[in-house]
Amino acid sequence: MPWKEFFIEREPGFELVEKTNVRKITYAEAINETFHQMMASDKSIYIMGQGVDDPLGMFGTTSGLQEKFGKKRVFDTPLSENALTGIAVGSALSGMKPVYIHNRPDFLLLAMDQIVNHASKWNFMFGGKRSVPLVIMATIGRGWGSAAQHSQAIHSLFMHIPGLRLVMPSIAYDAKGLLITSILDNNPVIFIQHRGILKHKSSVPEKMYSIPFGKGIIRRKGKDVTIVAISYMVIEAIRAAEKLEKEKINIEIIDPRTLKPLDEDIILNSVKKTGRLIICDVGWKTGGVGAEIAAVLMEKGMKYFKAPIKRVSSPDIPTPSSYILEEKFYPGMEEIIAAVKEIIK
Amino acid sequence: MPWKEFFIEREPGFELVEKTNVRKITYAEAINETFHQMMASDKSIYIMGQGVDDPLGMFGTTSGLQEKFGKKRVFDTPLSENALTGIAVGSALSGMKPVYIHNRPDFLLLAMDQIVNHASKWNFMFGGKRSVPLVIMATIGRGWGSAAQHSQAIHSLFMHIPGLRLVMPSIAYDAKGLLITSILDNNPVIFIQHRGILKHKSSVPEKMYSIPFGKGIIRRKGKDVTIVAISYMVIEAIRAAEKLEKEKINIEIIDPRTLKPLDEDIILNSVKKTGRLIICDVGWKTGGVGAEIAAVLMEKGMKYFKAPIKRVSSPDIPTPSSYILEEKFYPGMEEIIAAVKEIIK
Amino acid sequence: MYTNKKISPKILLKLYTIIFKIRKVQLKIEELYPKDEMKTPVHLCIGQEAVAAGVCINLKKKDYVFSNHRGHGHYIAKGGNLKSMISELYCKETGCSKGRGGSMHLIDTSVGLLGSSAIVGGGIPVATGAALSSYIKNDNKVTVVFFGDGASEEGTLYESLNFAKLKNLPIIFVCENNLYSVYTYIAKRQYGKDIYLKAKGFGIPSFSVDGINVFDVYSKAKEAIERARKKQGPTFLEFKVARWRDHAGTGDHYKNEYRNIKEHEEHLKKCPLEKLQNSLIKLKLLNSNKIKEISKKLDLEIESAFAYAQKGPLPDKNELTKHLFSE
Amino acid sequence: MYTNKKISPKILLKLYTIIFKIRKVQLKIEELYPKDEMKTPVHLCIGQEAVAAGVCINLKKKDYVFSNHRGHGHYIAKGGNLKSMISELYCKETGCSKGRGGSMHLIDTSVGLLGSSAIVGGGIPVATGAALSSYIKNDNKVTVVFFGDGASEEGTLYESLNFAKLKNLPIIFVCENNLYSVYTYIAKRQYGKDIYLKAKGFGIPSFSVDGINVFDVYSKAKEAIERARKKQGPTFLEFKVARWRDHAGTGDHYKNEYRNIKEHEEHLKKCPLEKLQNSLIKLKLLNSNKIKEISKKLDLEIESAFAYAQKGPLPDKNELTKHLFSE
Ligand SMILES: Cc1ncc(C[n+]2csc(CCOP(=O)(O)OP(=O)(O)O)c2C)c(N)n1
Ligand SMILES: Cc1ncc(C[n+]2csc(CCOP(=O)(O)OP(=O)(O)O)c2C)c(N)n1
Ligand SMILES: [Mg+2]
Ligand SMILES: [Mg+2]
Repeated sequence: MPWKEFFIEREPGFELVEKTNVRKITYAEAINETFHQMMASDKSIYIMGQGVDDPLGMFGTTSGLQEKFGKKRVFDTPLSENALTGIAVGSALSGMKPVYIHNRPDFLLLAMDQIVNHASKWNFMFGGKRSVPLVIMATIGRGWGSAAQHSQAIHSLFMHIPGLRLVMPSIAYDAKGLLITSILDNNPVIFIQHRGILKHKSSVPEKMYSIPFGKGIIRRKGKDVTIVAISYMVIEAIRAAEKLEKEKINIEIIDPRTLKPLDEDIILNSVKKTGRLIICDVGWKTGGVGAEIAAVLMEKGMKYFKAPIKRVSSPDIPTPSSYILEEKFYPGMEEIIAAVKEIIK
Repeated sequence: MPWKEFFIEREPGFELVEKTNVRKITYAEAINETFHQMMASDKSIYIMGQGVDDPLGMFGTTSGLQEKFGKKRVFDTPLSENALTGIAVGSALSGMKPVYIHNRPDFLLLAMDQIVNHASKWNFMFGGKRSVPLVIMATIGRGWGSAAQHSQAIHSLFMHIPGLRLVMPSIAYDAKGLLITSILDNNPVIFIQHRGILKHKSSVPEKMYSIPFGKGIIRRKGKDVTIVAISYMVIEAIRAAEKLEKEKINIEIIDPRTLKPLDEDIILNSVKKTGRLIICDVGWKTGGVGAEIAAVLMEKGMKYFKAPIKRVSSPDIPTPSSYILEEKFYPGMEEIIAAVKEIIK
Repeated sequence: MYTNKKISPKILLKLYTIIFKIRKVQLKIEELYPKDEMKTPVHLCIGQEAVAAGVCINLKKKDYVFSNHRGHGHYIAKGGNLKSMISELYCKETGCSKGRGGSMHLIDTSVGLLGSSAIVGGGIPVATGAALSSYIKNDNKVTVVFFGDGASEEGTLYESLNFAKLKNLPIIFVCENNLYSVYTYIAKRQYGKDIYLKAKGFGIPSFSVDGINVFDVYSKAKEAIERARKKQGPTFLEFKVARWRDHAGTGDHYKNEYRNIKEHEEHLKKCPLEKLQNSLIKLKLLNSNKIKEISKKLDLEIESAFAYAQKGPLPDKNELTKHLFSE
Repeated sequence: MYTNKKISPKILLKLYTIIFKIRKVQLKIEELYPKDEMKTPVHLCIGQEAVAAGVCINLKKKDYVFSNHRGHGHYIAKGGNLKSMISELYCKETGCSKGRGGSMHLIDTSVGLLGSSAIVGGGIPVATGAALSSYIKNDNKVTVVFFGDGASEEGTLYESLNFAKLKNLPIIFVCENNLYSVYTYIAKRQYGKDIYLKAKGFGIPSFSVDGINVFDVYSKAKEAIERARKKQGPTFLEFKVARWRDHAGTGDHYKNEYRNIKEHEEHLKKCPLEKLQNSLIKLKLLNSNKIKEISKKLDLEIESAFAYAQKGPLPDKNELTKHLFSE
């Protein structure tokens, strides 16, 4: 299916980080490299998931791992998402550092019991006696009529659950640094990727480095409007900003990189300057991460706002399959531009 | 266990609705009566759940039903929450109107796949060809060391899911009217009760009546501060208001009754008057329904706000078991009073 | 030669026509898919046609069928409207799901197809619920649910088996064991190759059946459906089949990387359509003229369905949020 | 008389002491619970003590045990610290879970008890994961997971059985079939009373054992644990027991409403402690003096644990959010 092509087309024609001499690799390659490096450095790390050793290697992110680290540390699994999550939890309690990879977040809904009732609570519920160092990964699907059960962006559900980290890097550099932090962390981490960015390249150092949780980054400096863009929406926001620049509208783009914990300060500081905030998410609007970001920012910095916060997200409906409806379902550059124009009115 | 006594003690000493000649019954009795009336009126309604026919009759809400309507229409179930939800969905697709009752919302986490991937999407995903008239009920547990896995208030997760209704009545009168609406509705409804109010009495007409979704109600008129209180928090908010009245602080209390759809107008109209909003929820703060209410109100009525919105909710941690920690974990009258005093500063 | 004296010539020819139709529709999709006009993932069931045909022919129109992501065959075998199905693949408003579902979400309520879930194992409890309706209403309907070997790893199957047996529901659990879940061989996911044994532990009559041999499929399904109709409870049928194509899309691009090629070649020799055709020729129920006649008739029907689909209207953008709720 | 020549006197006496201890602790809780000082739901295992004792005595200290909401017996049998357990019931900072978990969440990592889940069936995959650790690390540990008949209705059990068999993990699935889930008799939830048959379908050696007879419990568990230790894979043991008390709390207040009283009275006649005691008296391993001596020693230990718990400090209110994350 032409998913991959579809998204390559959309690769932005610009650098997302400062130009450096560092080699450029794709997001998927960065993840793959990180796995190789981390697994070599720590024998307690293992990786499992449906298809991690198959010809597609989970979009390439797991390629070569089983050959290198063997079938005990890299293995395909049965289709038993809830039990496998529990199995990951139990192995984490007994000294391992599991990375459990899912093709799509939709399947995490089968594992909510183990994620929410178990993984997120074990450390607290037992007074800190045993923690759960566990990374759960999934890649948001999009397009080509994948429809309601194969293209959900349900990360917002995890925003509400105490005891979880929620990590959503948008570029290869962050993907590597945050994956390292996630694996090193002693707690359950939900690590959400997006199909639309897995093939995008950016400069990624070969050495291992860690990006702290709760540290957003300014992807683009500006003074008129602050855009908080999540995951793939960073790409759309940058495109919108470039267009708006021509109209002398100057956008600041913040990529929070992790939603839980959330870098409230970086957003607040930007809003102090711009007085205007638009939050662009890849999921549904109502009750989404955008609601929490809006609420907390208003709590902390209401006086800085010159206009109400806007949310650019998908409408509150299941993903439709027909491309004509998909087009409208997924907000992008144009919706962002429209929101900017409204907010500066 | 002394849960019940614990909560009876807390029954407010005041009428929640206008004084009438109508008899007063408890919330649980109102639910029970509604089931009896609805099942008698429509043969396609059936009720299932763990313990619906046991001596405790789901807090009394299901008492006498099996005797009256037989074992085919009222039955206990195996402990298979995900499949049973799917079974409810399938029966709804083929002409039945299932009501699936859970003891606690914690167990809904096992059924997220069927609730979110199936029930909420079927009508849309098949272009309206078959709908899912299904009511899922659960009662939030609280206190007596029930701890992390037996006292969660996870209704906020459902706020985010398109295709669901989210209903949380706080008094017997609304419980009856909204349960009738929920059963009559052609779509999946999450109906959340709270242990702290099941024994509270209020005036409930014997005849059947329906309360529309998306219609909040002003529980108490006031002019200084608007409090949106959800479920059991209505009780705490009223107590706070009565105390504050003595200090000449005049509180308006709005009970949204349904969170999805949400009656944004009733809140907005109140804020137009008071300029101040506090949202009191029974669940965790971050990413909770309070975030959405805050976000949407700010979107629609920022100019009316004289102070930032405040949220009174549980801190972002699993429920601790020790009573000394529980006390602090559950916000109540005192926390609401403190929030009011801050917001009017 | 496969045969079975108890099956009437009329039914044999009907089975042949259905299997032929499913095959032809699949091949047509495969032929046109590279044009990128059917913008939805397709999961072809080439090689597995005899299961859908042999099971569904025993059902009445009012009986229920639930399907999964690989659902074209089930849809056709139960008598679903072909134009609506192809239109759904073309993402049209005229599709059976009005362009909201795509290939993985087929429905035709007029023939008892109440939908298909693309969550592996997700359709099993839903189907069990339809059977529960029949039990409560006593409406004498039978429900069939189709799922793959992968679905037998999901807990919902066992929860559903337990409930179906407990209530003695009129349902047939049909597992199409094609040995693969995407690119993963069954031995990497389960111990042993016999899935029906797991259902047996729940007290449910359970059988392993050659899913290439439509005579066997037909007979076992007939028994099971009759039992269900007589209120004798659920049955579990495991059909051993092979997936001839890639998991999704067309061809079998990665076959050298994920398949045991030798085993696969053995499977490719056992074509359900060919086997049946040869048997019917030997039984003198078919000859080359008759075959051509059937083939032509099917081609016409299929071509007209594709033409209908291609020229059908797309959904109206302004109706994006329609169907979220039912009134 | 129950007996088994292969069990040494030393072990028999140890088993007796453990069962006696579990019983006594339960009775003490039952005695003091009405004072409302243990503000946490308790699920007594009176009548089921032989299972915990007979299984755990075969384990090494390093071996893992996972428990459920009815976990007091498992905790004691595995050698968990009694003071910490009782303190947890009293909601104290000195509790095994620092007053964060309560009776349903007991842990003692020093003896391999890695926790207990109060979500029915929730502990099963978690335990399977600990066994996976042993498989990956090759650390020669064995994992035991205890759960009830109700848990055998949750899909996680079957998903876990499949995985455990697939990877040949060193785990024993111990199902304590006490016929009830809360007030619901097993016949209202499952077909048949034999749960082990369901596990058998997964290719796992599975047995039904009288859970009142500690000799049988001991022997079957020993075999299973030895098999696991020798990397011969998982075993499923169903122990037929009876719950003597209410689902939660003390006494059995609603028994006339939910129990088959006749069946229940039969069960009450079969006391695991009494049976064992009588056997040991006949074997001349016990006499009334020795019994008194053991009893007294246990009483002292238990009283001191309760005293310790009662005077321990409550958690610090200001540490409410502590332990949310591990550093
Ligand atoms: C719960 C869930 N997990 C994973 C997937 C991804 N997935 C889609 S189809 C499929 C293969 C399922 O194999 P099987 O059940 O044997 O059916 P087959 O494709 O062989 O017909 C998988 C893993 C899914 N859709 N749902
Ligand atoms: C998933 C889930 N569903 C329901 C419950 C409520 N519940 C708590 S204990 C229990 C009884 C379980 O019965 P069983 O597994 O036989 O254990 P027993 O209590 O008999 O030891 C139930 C239904 C729960 N804790 N978790
Ligand atoms: Mg398969
Ligand atoms: Mg039990």
